[in-house]
Amino acid sequence: MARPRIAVHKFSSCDGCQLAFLNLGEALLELSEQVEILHFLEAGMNDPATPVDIAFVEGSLSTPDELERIQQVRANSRYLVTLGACATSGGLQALRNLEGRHDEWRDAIYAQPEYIQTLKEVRPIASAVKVDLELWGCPVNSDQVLAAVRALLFGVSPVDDRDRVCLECKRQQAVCVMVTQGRPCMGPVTRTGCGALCPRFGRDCYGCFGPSETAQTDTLAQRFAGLGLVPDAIARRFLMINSQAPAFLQTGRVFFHTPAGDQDD
Amino acid sequence: MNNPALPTNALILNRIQETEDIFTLQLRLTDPRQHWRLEIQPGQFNMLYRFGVGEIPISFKAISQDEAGEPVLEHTIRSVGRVSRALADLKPGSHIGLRGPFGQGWPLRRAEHQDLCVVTGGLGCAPAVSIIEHAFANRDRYGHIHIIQGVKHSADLLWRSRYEFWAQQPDTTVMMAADVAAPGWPWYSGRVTELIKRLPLKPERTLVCCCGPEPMMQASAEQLIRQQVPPDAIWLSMERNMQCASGHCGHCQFGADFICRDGPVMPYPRLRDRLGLEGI
Amino acid sequence: MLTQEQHYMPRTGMVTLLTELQQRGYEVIGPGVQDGAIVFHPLTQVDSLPQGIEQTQQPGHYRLHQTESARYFSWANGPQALKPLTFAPRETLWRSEQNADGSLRFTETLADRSLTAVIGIRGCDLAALALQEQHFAEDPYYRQRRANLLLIAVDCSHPADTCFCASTGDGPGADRGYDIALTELDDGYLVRANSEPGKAVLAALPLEAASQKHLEQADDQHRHARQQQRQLPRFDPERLIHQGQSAVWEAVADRCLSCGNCTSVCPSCFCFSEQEVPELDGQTSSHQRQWDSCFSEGHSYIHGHRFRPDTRGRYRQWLTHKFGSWVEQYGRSGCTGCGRCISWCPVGIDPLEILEQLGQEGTDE
Amino acid sequence: MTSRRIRIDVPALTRVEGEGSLRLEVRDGQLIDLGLSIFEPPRYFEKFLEGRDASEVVDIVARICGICPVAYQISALNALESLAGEPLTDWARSMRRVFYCGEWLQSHALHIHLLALPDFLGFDDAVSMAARHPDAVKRGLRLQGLGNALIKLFGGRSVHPVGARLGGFHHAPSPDDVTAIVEKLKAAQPEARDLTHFCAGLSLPDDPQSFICVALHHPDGYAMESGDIRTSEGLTLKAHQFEQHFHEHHKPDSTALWSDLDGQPYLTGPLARLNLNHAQLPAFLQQRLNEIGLSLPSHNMFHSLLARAIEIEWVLHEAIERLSKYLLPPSAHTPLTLTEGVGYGMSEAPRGLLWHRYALGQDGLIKAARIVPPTSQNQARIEADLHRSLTAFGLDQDAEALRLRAEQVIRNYDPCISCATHFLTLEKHER
Ligand SMILES: Cc1cc2nc3c(=O)[nH]c(=O)nc-3n(C[C@H](O)[C@H](O)[C@H](O)COP(=O)(O)OP(=O)(O)OC[C@H]3O[C@@H](n4cnc5c(N)ncnc54)[C@H](O)[C@@H]3O)c2cc1C
Ligand code: SF4
Ligand code: SF4
Ligand code: SF4
Repeated sequence: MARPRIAVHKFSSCDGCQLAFLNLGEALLELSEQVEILHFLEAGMNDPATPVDIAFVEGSLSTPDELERIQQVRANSRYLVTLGACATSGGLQALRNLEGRHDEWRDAIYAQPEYIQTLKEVRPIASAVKVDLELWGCPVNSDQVLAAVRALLFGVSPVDDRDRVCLECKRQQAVCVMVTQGRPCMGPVTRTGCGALCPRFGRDCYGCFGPSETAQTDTLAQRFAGLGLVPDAIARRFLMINSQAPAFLQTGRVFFHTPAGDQDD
Repeated sequence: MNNPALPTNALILNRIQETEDIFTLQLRLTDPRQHWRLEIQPGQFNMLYRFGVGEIPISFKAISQDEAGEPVLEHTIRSVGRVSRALADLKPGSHIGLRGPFGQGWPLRRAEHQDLCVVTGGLGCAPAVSIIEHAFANRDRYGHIHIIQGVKHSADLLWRSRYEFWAQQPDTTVMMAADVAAPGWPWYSGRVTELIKRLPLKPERTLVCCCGPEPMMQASAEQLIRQQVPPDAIWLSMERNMQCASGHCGHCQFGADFICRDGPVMPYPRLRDRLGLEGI
Repeated sequence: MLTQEQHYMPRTGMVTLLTELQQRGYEVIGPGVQDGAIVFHPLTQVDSLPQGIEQTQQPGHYRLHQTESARYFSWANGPQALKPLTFAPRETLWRSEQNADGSLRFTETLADRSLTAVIGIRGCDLAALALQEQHFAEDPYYRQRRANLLLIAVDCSHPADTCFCASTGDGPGADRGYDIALTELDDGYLVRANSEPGKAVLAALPLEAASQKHLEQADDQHRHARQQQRQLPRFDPERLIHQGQSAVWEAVADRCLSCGNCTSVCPSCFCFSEQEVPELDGQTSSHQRQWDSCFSEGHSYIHGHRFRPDTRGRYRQWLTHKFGSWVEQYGRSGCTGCGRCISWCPVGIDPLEILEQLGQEGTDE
Repeated sequence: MTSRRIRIDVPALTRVEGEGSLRLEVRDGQLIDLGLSIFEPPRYFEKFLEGRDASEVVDIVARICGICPVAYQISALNALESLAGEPLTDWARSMRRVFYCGEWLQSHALHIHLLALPDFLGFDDAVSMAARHPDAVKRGLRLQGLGNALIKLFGGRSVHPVGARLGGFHHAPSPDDVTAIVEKLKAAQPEARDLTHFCAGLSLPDDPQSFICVALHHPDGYAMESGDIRTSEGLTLKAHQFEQHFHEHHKPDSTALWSDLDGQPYLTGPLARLNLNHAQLPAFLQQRLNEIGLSLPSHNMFHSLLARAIEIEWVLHEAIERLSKYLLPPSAHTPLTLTEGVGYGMSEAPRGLLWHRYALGQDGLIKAARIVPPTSQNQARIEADLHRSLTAFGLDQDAEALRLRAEQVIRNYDPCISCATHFLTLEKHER
């Protein structure tokens, strides 16, 4: 059987999700026996226009050029997988969408703003092309990526685990930081996948895997208020790594730039 | 102790495409020590496992025999999601895992020498096929066979040829109802309960096997009771998410019952006051 | 309540108890302080017991305090009971392997659990273990883990404000299901054994006859521990499931996060889901199970439908099962009064309040 | 020599982190155009740091670069903690250094094996190289994995770790976990030694050139997570003096800024560090330098590869030293009170100096931020190097050979282009 052909493309990002491949250790060599990696700049493969079975896309769309390039990627791939928060929800850099002050920022920053070609808003990949599978996480981890590759090799879609971090937190037997320390933990509304890292390290989850199923964000926001967070601090909890994910955006906006007192709690 | 969680290997002897998305697998349990698993009854089910992908509950359909007289286990599957599609991709000669039999089947003993009334609804109902096949295979043990099938839209009727075939059999009534019927639909358009009203039932000697969406089963049962069928002669096949199939994982709870262990086939009186409760 | 013969052991006897257990080949698990909670972990020295630690528990709130007391067990409980030891949060059930001809070989992977002694469990935990025992009676994975456990209970002398075991009949003392039980007093312990292995360990301990003074102290302490603030309210277990239209569910759904912490910390909750974890080479695969919760979407999912899409339905499923249908399934409610679901709910929902409101309402019909 | 004109466009550089492109034009034996351009889109980090709580900075800046998130976290913490009255505990300081060792180890091992070695051994990429040199590649992947494990010990994961916080760490690793990793680090020491010899055995181009070196220096040991700036010209600077000597300009054909030291290009990174601080290496590494015949300071940029190998040996040694004496602290962090003001902080990222500045308001929120990463600092040096290296290599070589050599030269700097964008906000604050 011919090995499936894969490509890893980079858009606006920190390169961290690609490391889910490069940090595989010896499994990287095993992976390269199972699949044929045709395009992956950081690993040295350069053939962006070649047709592949699976294209992994890291990063969000933030320039007109990227908008064009993603069309080409889509056209050349049978199955398109977004890799991480940037590609899936816009990522941290999509915070700039909130202020709506892109032009102002750009003009303030660059001596020759005419050379700077950026979109007014940072967009997730799915806003431009059809995405077959979304891998959440900032960053995605190697287990997620391997599970996805393995499932695709079997010819099935990977399991989409939308459970919340709290479930995994208890499976890991971590002690709840909200209950014992009053920390504003995002675990109750955040998708599992990291193994409940933050609570295991004695700190609150900051939502880097995006919203879980039935994310009770408004309820949690009220709880944060009860823990003493002022509205803007509540907003910052939701408007962080996955600020553009609808469930987080909606609740975050309610509290965003609201002076304390304006918000009934 | 025998571990109910551990599957055994099954060879796919044959794969029959029944409709566009329904297929039947004919299986051989390759380990003879596992042949006790063939003591499976209509209404019971097995967990079928596709290597590396997962397991799903699938009703027993029939046991047939190959040329050598060896038992062949049949399951009919509709490919809808992850695991069922992965099973659909397999070809004869492939292997799957299988564990079971699980659950309570149709009350076959009790049904003997009675009329059978099989009421099904929705997109094809596998547990009902097994009892119908069983009844035709042991035709002399049963009286009249009524088969009623209801669908939302006439285009939803799967396996039409099968119903047409049954309709030709002696001492058999087959009736179809579609809530919405396209032109040319030869059968009734309306609700299943309306069809039940028209059935020439002999309530005192009829055993009802019902399978389909819960509201439809509930309405049918109530209609049958109105037609004097004793409540305990009405049996329903229930469906819930199942992971372990052995009454442990909690997913198939229905009030105080585990559908996988106490069902899937259960008498109506046991279910009556819980059917229709939202979220149960 | 205390039926077995009572002996007295000075506080220093704990060292002997620990050594004796270790010498008999037990891995000892005991309470300790970790990340601000009482957590069970391997216990290699008596020093790491939570000496003088007391706690405050309230809905959604759990804090430890250091006191001068020399006691090791002056707290009620932590987030875990025995559950993680007998019903692992995640474990592999079997592995499958593809043979050269494509056929599959299945291997069961029972945990290879060595002898384990657990010190410091409570009456409510033992009662919950008995419930799990009923549920998992036929489950080889549970059986394997349970078989090698030696249970050393300690009567609860400092119930938390969230406890109500007295009203469920499962505490604060340890009445049954243990191998050894201790009553902690100011200067030592009353000790009793309830099984052959328990008696064998006792024989090696520095025991004295219990004095009248010790017995009276224990009685006083026990009476005091029974004065718990919370009590299981009156409600009709059979009716619960028929109270679906109650406004109570709507109200609790507004506060509940659907996070499932209540079910995870509940010592009797047993739901799990299964998952397949294939190796990258595609030749072998593990089939695992892990704790699940009726608060998750997947719990009620079947293809194309979710029976409980929202928090309202999920909360109702939990409460009506735990306090209602459980009675029919296992002859008693699934609640042993430990109060964990109250403390460890991040938003501090108290199921007893919900039950009380329901108890005052009629059914839908 | 016949006159010819070649034009090489390498629209996408491979085996660098992030994306950039190189353009060079040779006419009649003269290099008439050379441009390294960076098309990494700006992500405006410094802007959306504004208004964030000081405690959030560490999780935000990690996302600037997936390759060296620890460096970003440490530089930011240094800057913000400079505004606190309370000192960090010795434990926290020491463990920050070990945490950072993990990042150097993973980044250097990744660079050597996955990015640089294919050039020297004649492969397109490490995967195809692995078929011929499986042991070397596996050794590299193991060392990289060990670096990741060290980061995970303190941060839970190696990319965007979650363990660092103002005042120390959120969590102290258990002594058992520490002991386990010390064993692994020790086991890796012979492998690291072999790696150094392996790299020294490669036929590296011998192509000396003059350049200014810039690195942190600390009197107590090889500088990593703290120290003052030193230059090979003899300058010593504190973090707050950085802007007096280092300046950046915007090049129109790129989204990056070029940085210079008083008008001069300069080098930052492993070779600069080794050149300036080699005297502080432990004796066994001094001996190693002798064994491989590396005399310092070196002006052969290709010795960057050796510098990385030496630093790998050094971080293993350093981490083992510190972790062998590990004791569980009463608390993993000190509660800090930050005062309003401007905090400066820097550290040595695997690829060089990383400088941060934050203005903190009374309300504990960030008012302004400026970040100058190593890649932007090396940008001018890379172009200068390309100019001379390609000329020395021979502009009459065929296009493919020129392209390969150019890429090889660039990779010496291990440019991490994704971070190269963030110093863009600078000019705003300057004007
Ligand atoms: C007792 C019983 C007998 C059944 N008999 C048959 C049969 O004979 N033929 C047939 O085609 N179908 C039958 N089904 C339905 C069949 O089990 C589902 O169609 C199948 O589980 C869908 O799995 P999937 O992975 O393809 O779908 P997905 O939608 O991808 O489902 C994902 C997972 O959810 C669970 N799940 C989803 N739907 C169901 C469901 N309906 N019941 C239980 N778990 C579910 C499974 O774990 C499944 O793997 C039966 C169901 C039950 C409960
Ligand atoms: S620490 Fe966070 S993730 Fe864990 S249980 Fe508490 S709220 Fe949930
Ligand atoms: S706990 Fe939350 S913030 Fe932390 S790694 Fe997991 S998803 Fe990300
Ligand atoms: S009751 Fe509390 S603990 Fe339980 S699911 Fe709701 S919010 Fe979570």
